[in-house]
Amino acid sequence: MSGPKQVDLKKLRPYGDIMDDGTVQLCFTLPVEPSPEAKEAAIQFCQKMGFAEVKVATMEKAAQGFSTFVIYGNTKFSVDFTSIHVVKVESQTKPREEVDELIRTKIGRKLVVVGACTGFDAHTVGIDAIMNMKGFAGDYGLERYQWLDARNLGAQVANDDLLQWAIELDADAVLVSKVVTQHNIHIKDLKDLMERARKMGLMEKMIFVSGGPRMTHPLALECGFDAGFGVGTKPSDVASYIVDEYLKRKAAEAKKAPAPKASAPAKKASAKKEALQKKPAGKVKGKGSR
Amino acid sequence: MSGPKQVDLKKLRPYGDIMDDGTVQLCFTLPVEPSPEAKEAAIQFCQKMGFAEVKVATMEKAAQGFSTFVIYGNTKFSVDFTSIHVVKVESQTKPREEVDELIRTKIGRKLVVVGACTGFDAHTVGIDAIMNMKGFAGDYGLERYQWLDARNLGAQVANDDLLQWAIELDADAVLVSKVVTQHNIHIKDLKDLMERARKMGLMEKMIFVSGGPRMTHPLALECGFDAGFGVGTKPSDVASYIVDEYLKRKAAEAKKAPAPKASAPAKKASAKKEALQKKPAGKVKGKGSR
Amino acid sequence: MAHLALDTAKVERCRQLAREIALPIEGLIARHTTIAIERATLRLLGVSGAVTRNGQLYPEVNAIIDDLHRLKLLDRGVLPWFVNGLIQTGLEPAELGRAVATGKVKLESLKQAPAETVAAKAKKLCEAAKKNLIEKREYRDSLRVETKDQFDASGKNGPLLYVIVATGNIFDDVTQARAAAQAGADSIAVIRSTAQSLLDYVPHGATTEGFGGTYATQENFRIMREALDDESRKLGRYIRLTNYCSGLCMPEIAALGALERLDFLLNDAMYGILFRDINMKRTLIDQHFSRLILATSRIVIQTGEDNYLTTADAIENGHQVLASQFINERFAQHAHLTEDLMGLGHAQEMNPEHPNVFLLEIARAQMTRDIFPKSPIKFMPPTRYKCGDIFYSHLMDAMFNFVGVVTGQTVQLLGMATEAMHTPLLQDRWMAIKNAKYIFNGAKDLGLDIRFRQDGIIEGWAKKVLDETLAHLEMIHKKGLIQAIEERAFAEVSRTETGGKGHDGVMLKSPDYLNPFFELL
Amino acid sequence: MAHLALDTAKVERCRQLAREIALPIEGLIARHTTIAIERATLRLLGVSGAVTRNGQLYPEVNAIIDDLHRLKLLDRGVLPWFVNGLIQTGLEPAELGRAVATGKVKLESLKQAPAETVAAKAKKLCEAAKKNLIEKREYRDSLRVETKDQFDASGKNGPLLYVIVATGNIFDDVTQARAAAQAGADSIAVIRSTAQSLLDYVPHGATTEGFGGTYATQENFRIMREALDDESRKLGRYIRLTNYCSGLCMPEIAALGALERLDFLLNDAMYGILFRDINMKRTLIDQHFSRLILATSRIVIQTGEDNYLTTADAIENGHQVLASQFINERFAQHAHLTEDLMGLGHAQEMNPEHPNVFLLEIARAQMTRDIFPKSPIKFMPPTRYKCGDIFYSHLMDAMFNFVGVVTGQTVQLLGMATEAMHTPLLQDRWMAIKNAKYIFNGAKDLGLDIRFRQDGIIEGWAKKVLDETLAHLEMIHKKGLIQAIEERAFAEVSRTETGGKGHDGVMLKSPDYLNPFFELL
Ligand code: B12
Ligand code: B12
Ligand SMILES: Cc1ncc(COP(=O)(O)O)c(C=O)c1O
Ligand SMILES: Cc1ncc(COP(=O)(O)O)c(C=O)c1O
Repeated sequence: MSGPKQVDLKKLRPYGDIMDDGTVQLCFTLPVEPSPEAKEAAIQFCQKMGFAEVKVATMEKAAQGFSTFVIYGNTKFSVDFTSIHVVKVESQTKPREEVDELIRTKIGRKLVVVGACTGFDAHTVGIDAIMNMKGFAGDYGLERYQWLDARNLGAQVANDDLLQWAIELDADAVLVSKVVTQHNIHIKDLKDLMERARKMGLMEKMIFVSGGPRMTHPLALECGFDAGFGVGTKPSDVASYIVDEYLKRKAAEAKKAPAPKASAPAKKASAKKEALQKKPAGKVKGKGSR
Repeated sequence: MSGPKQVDLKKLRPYGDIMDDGTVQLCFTLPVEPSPEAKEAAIQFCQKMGFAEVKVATMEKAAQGFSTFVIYGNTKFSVDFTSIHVVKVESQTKPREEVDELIRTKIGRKLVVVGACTGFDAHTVGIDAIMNMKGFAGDYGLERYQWLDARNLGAQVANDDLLQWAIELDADAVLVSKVVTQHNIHIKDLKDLMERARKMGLMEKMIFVSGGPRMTHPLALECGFDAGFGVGTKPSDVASYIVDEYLKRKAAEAKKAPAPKASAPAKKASAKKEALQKKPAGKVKGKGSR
Repeated sequence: MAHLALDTAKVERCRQLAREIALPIEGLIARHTTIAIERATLRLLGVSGAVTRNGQLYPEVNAIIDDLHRLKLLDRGVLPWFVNGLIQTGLEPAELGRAVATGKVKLESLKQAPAETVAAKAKKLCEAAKKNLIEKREYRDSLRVETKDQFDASGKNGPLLYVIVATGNIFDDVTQARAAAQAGADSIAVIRSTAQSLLDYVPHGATTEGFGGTYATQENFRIMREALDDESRKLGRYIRLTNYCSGLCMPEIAALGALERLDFLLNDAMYGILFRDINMKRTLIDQHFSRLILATSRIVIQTGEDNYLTTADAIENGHQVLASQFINERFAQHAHLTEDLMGLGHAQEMNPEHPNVFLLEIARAQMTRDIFPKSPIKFMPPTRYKCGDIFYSHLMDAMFNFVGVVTGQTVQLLGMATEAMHTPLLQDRWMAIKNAKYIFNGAKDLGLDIRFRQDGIIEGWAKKVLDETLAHLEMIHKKGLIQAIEERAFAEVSRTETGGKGHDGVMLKSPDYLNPFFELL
Repeated sequence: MAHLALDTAKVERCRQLAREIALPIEGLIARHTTIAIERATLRLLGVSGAVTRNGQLYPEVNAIIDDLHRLKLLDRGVLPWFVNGLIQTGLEPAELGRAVATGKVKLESLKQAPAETVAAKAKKLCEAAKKNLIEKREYRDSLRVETKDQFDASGKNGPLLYVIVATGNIFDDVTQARAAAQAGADSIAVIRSTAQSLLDYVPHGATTEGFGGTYATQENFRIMREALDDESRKLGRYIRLTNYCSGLCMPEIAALGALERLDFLLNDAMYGILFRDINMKRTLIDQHFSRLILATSRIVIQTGEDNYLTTADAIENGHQVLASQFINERFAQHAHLTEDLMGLGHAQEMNPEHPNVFLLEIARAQMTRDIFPKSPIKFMPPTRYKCGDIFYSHLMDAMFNFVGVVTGQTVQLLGMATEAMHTPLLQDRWMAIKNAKYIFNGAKDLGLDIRFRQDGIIEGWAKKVLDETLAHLEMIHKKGLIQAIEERAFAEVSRTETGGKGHDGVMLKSPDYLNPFFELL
């Protein structure tokens, strides 16, 4: 009679119209004709998944030998929300100006970022959204950053070519986009890339970042990357991460050997220049890039 | 490389786009703000239900403190379709003429059927669909049957009143419709009705049939009814069942005591007549009935 | 807005017929009162408590009226007795109410003050009560101004998003209502518990049990309105509150709605008769007094013609809806309700598989808009053909939203994808609101950008329905409303003058009947 | 159908410009051949086998052409060598193809028959090949008659329901295709495996592996068509088959599609250039020969302008789509394709949250219909703004279906609620078909029943886009197509004349180039 039941975070359950009712909607197809038995099979199947009060909203004949079900059930499971810990990209997103300022003052030279959509994957819109001037959702792309030298190689770039370019341009960060995920092709390709990178000993030299609609930071780590970004990522998220990670690494290095730091910038600069000469026009003119 | 994988009925699993991929779509709401932790909670929750490869299609802010998820997962469960047995109403649906003919020849008097939507439930359309002339989906209602005397008491009829009418009209079958099912009110009401019927010793005398969108034959049995009908039921299904069940019972009786049978019809007929006089107009004029 | 070329003479004739059909009923209304009217009168004076009778909370107003009714003393109305009681005991209305309900005071056995004295005091009390109603109304209106309310009765600013909550528990309802408001809902209707309309009293206090809905009580109204006031301010958007008036307590719920600042009340001159088998006279007499109150508080009524199409076929019976709307309109005028308070109801309930069904629905919705241009029309969603396939059901709602915005309906009661399953879940409502926002925005000015082909399918259907409506009203006019209803004029339902619930609560007023509200409201 | 008041003079001017823009390209086409054209030529003669090269199946036609190309002998075309080979060895084309591919015969080192003899035999062979194509076509047409095919290129009978299958496994594709047909689909498109268009050969045999789609192979075509023939007869409804032509093997896929009785082929004069970075000349030259084949087999081409809107904003770039359609139309005419074979493509890809977005989409779809009245227009669904909320996504498809039926589009590629997630599941497709059937039936004749307000939002938008298109074509005309593409005339993509894949497969024809198909088709 007092207020409504409050959420118990130690036993978090789905909410239908009353706290803890555990209501879940499901839709799936069974490869059998619609029949009372098919309906019963669907119910038993839901019971195995731990649903009580399985309500079959409908059983439809999707085609010969196929029944599609819409079902509502009340789950008996709950999760302890208080004990959930998610690994996140360790970086605070900052405005473009701030990132540029950080690089100017703390690094003193442009950071080189090479990006591509790899393998057979022809989806450039994602990587373009991050790298091209235009950017995404009103957030300017990396090419717009004064202190970033961003190179978008476009799509369908072989892993080897990407790494070759990363070396020639003496990249500080490598961005990889994967959009097609059928049969987990994205995971295969990403792991393959990092395998090669490891063999070439680029892991320490460069920051490897992957992204795509199905990408998550944990998945990226699992594939050997340093970070991963998913749906709705903004260029500034990526730029901020790159500079933070770069500085973190430098700091760590510094502890070990503070000597060689000084010369670095010079070397970089020149190395990059040459590379740009070598870089064939066709490449930079890749779909959607500047 | 040969044909596509065939269904394994001993291990029936949901079909997405390849046999046995076990794909299921889910939608539910968690009473927490959208956040990486909320998403993780949703994933863990799906894992508890036995899903592998949980893909969160979206996490939406439905309101302050509520996140709604659309998720695709691949279940690890399967059911043995070959071992499924469903209790079904034991009756073959026959055309109206046939049912009338059966009653005329085998019973020789009209069967009396009393129906209502009980309790606070005001939904008459369902019971009307079964009983009124007009019928449902092109199938004429029980009132149209020459050899049925169908009485539709309308909706919001108290269990006691219904039974009183059944007795006064000396009913052979009692039809009960329940449409509102919130908090399982339908089950409570149905069990209560059968409890009273049992006390009054009507169980053997009459055939009790329940129906409604959430009704199933097994559920009806559980509530003490003889049969239950759900979505899409046609009047002829019900009429056929009633006559079959009536004949089955008579046959069983016959075995025991073939004596009193003869007089029965006569008694019935008269009893009914009186009742009709008693029956107040208002009642029969119940919503939607003729 | 694309308008239909309708024969205005025919429309005028329909209105004329409705006036004449209502006339005898208006006489009947003038001659009678009901126990519900008398209870409402006491509530307006401030009698709001409840006493416990066999374990249950029972309203004081019922206790008081029951006794007087049993003693056949109500044909003069409750006021002669109650006001005399105030004079004799010197108590305040609330105090006297409690005293009588608890049996401490017997109104009938008190000594009688002169009729004039009683009448004078009664008038003073009723005037004060009216003043109170007007203050509530003004407070509500000031909140609307504070939140820059965009509502326009004629639908200029696009359909209002209206959703229902129906958990059965007022506190869960509040959770759902706030969530809906945050998602974009403009109005929240708290569905009543199954068959409350058949109770001859209004339950008391906050309730947490109910089937298919939540009990309509003064406290539940207050709790919900308080929550919506809060959300309105937070969101900077005025959120309306709706409840259900029709039923055996029509006048009382109107009074409580007025006291608790409701914005809409489902209030139909015939719904109780047709759908709850409530006695005809009782309903017709009650609806009038209830509407007098609503007119004073400027609460929008919403009529229930949409219900006709849940039982009768929507393609064949469009004319019944329109005919009924003309009659409801007439009864509303009779109770001083202005057009902008007449939320006439209709619905999109045609078989979704009927060829060109959207054209027919557009025709029906557009003609409703054109015939009642100033009415805050209430457009109800598909329900009858809703099925367990929630994805398909969701599309039916999208096309309903489309018809609503293209034809400029005022209030769009959003359909739910799970209509065939359960009362809405939080996520169902969220989804429905997203649906409406998408369609309303995308088709914003489409109605203005198109014209209907002359004598096309749409215009042809509108003409047909108008002709059938005229014929239907002529028939009702010939037979008289009561006879017509007995012969199934609406929703294939038959009712009789003396049949149905609550008939014994109807009384002929005696010459010395006293109730100043009839003049004041 | 409600038609738009468009300035026909401007439309005529656009066509004029397209003709002039295409002229220099047509010269270039006349002067060149490509390895793909020569391979297609051999395929038409019956060379269809494959040999194993480092563990992989490699088409005989590639083996043959590769060698001649390496030896720089292809400027005369493959026929002088191959036909001479037939004369010298007395083998049948298929036998010789195998012999050469397996190295048993070296075409370049055989003794030479007189040119006339070779030319005469070549002509005979090509005529036989053409006859074969025509027989296939007639068989297909007879099946359409047998199943009372209702298809009307101009869209009279309402949009055709077109769905994709894309499991990667041809046998699973068949399961999905049959299911879709049973649910109501009229045409099945087997999406090609990711980037097959970049392979300079056509994979061989039935395939069960592919990403985002299934390889386009002659055997896969046959398997699917066989299944659809069966379903067509069972359902008494002709089910069409679609595949993808554009890419490095454009002429060959056209040949295979013709041999296996496909009904639609995605075939665009510029898609390969813009979306697959295939060399310009290569694409432009290939598309012409491929279309000559399709014209003979009367297979409907479907162009890819819809893709522009998946990368460039649909609200801003409508004119690019229309301009490109005029150019595709011109190249199609040049290859003898009749209007009823020109399935020009466009899409509903505007931001769903843009105010009045449906009005703008109606304007775009209607003007496409009005400007290309006889074209079996291919209308593509929302994809770019599709999101993980499948319920919302399902509504976007409903409104897409609505625009399609109201504006009389011919081919409606059904959107999928799960577009943002995965290639369609069986249930996704079933749901999408139910969606389309509901909307198409309910709004069947709405297009005929409404008129657009003069100078309203819809007409205004159509005028605006037409003006921008005219300006865009003027610009392209001034710069020339090649330069214009380099400067991002379409889809914000820049390509160069010599850049891109497959440039080395282009050859100047020598004076003694021989290929009778250029005259025969
Ligand atoms: C546009 C599009 C195309 C265009 C691509 C044009 C182009 N140049 O990119 C065209 C038409 C060419 C195309 C073709 C195909 N496509 Co496509 N396409 C899409 C579509 C509609 C939109 C993708 C998109 O542009 N999203 C917008 C961008 C901005 O979002 P995003 O990619 O997620 O990127 C954001 C984040 O992920 C992140 N991010 C992305 N990359 C990176 C990289 C880094 C380093 C970081 C930090 C962040 C980051 O930041 C971005 C901004 O927030 C999707 C469906 C959908 N609505 O998602 C299908 C889709 C991706 N396509 C698909 C497929 C299968 C294909 C095809 C194989 C055939 C087909 N079914 O269409 C072909 C062949 C393509 C090939 N060879 O790979 C499937 C993939 C299925 C799967 N999960 O495997 C999808 C999901 C459609 C479907 N349901 O079938 N496609
Ligand atoms: C029409 C309708 C109404 C009408 C009823 C008019 C009338 N005289 O019947 C009105 C508008 C009055 C109404 C009111 C209410 N309704 Co109502 N209503 C519906 C609606 C839209 C359709 C029901 C219907 O007519 N179906 C058509 C018939 C033919 O189908 P059927 O009942 O399933 O019957 C078939 C079978 O079940 C079977 N059958 C049924 N009975 C029997 C009996 C026997 C013996 C046999 C053999 C077979 C059988 O045969 C029939 C033919 O095949 C449903 C939603 C929906 N689409 O289902 C909501 C619905 C049933 N209503 C509902 C509710 C809650 C109410 C209200 C309480 C408030 C509200 N939310 O609207 C009020 C109060 C009613 C009350 N006191 O009980 C809920 C019930 C939720 C739940 N599961 O508990 C529903 C599901 C809507 C919702 N989602 O909120 N309602
Ligand atoms: C006018 C009107 N009043 C009241 C109601 C609700 O009545 P009850 O509480 O009896 O369900 C409705 C429901 O549709 C209605 O339309
Ligand atoms: C005209 C055209 N051709 C071909 C394709 C498919 O090309 P690919 O196989 O390269 O994805 C498309 C896809 O949209 C197209 O529009």
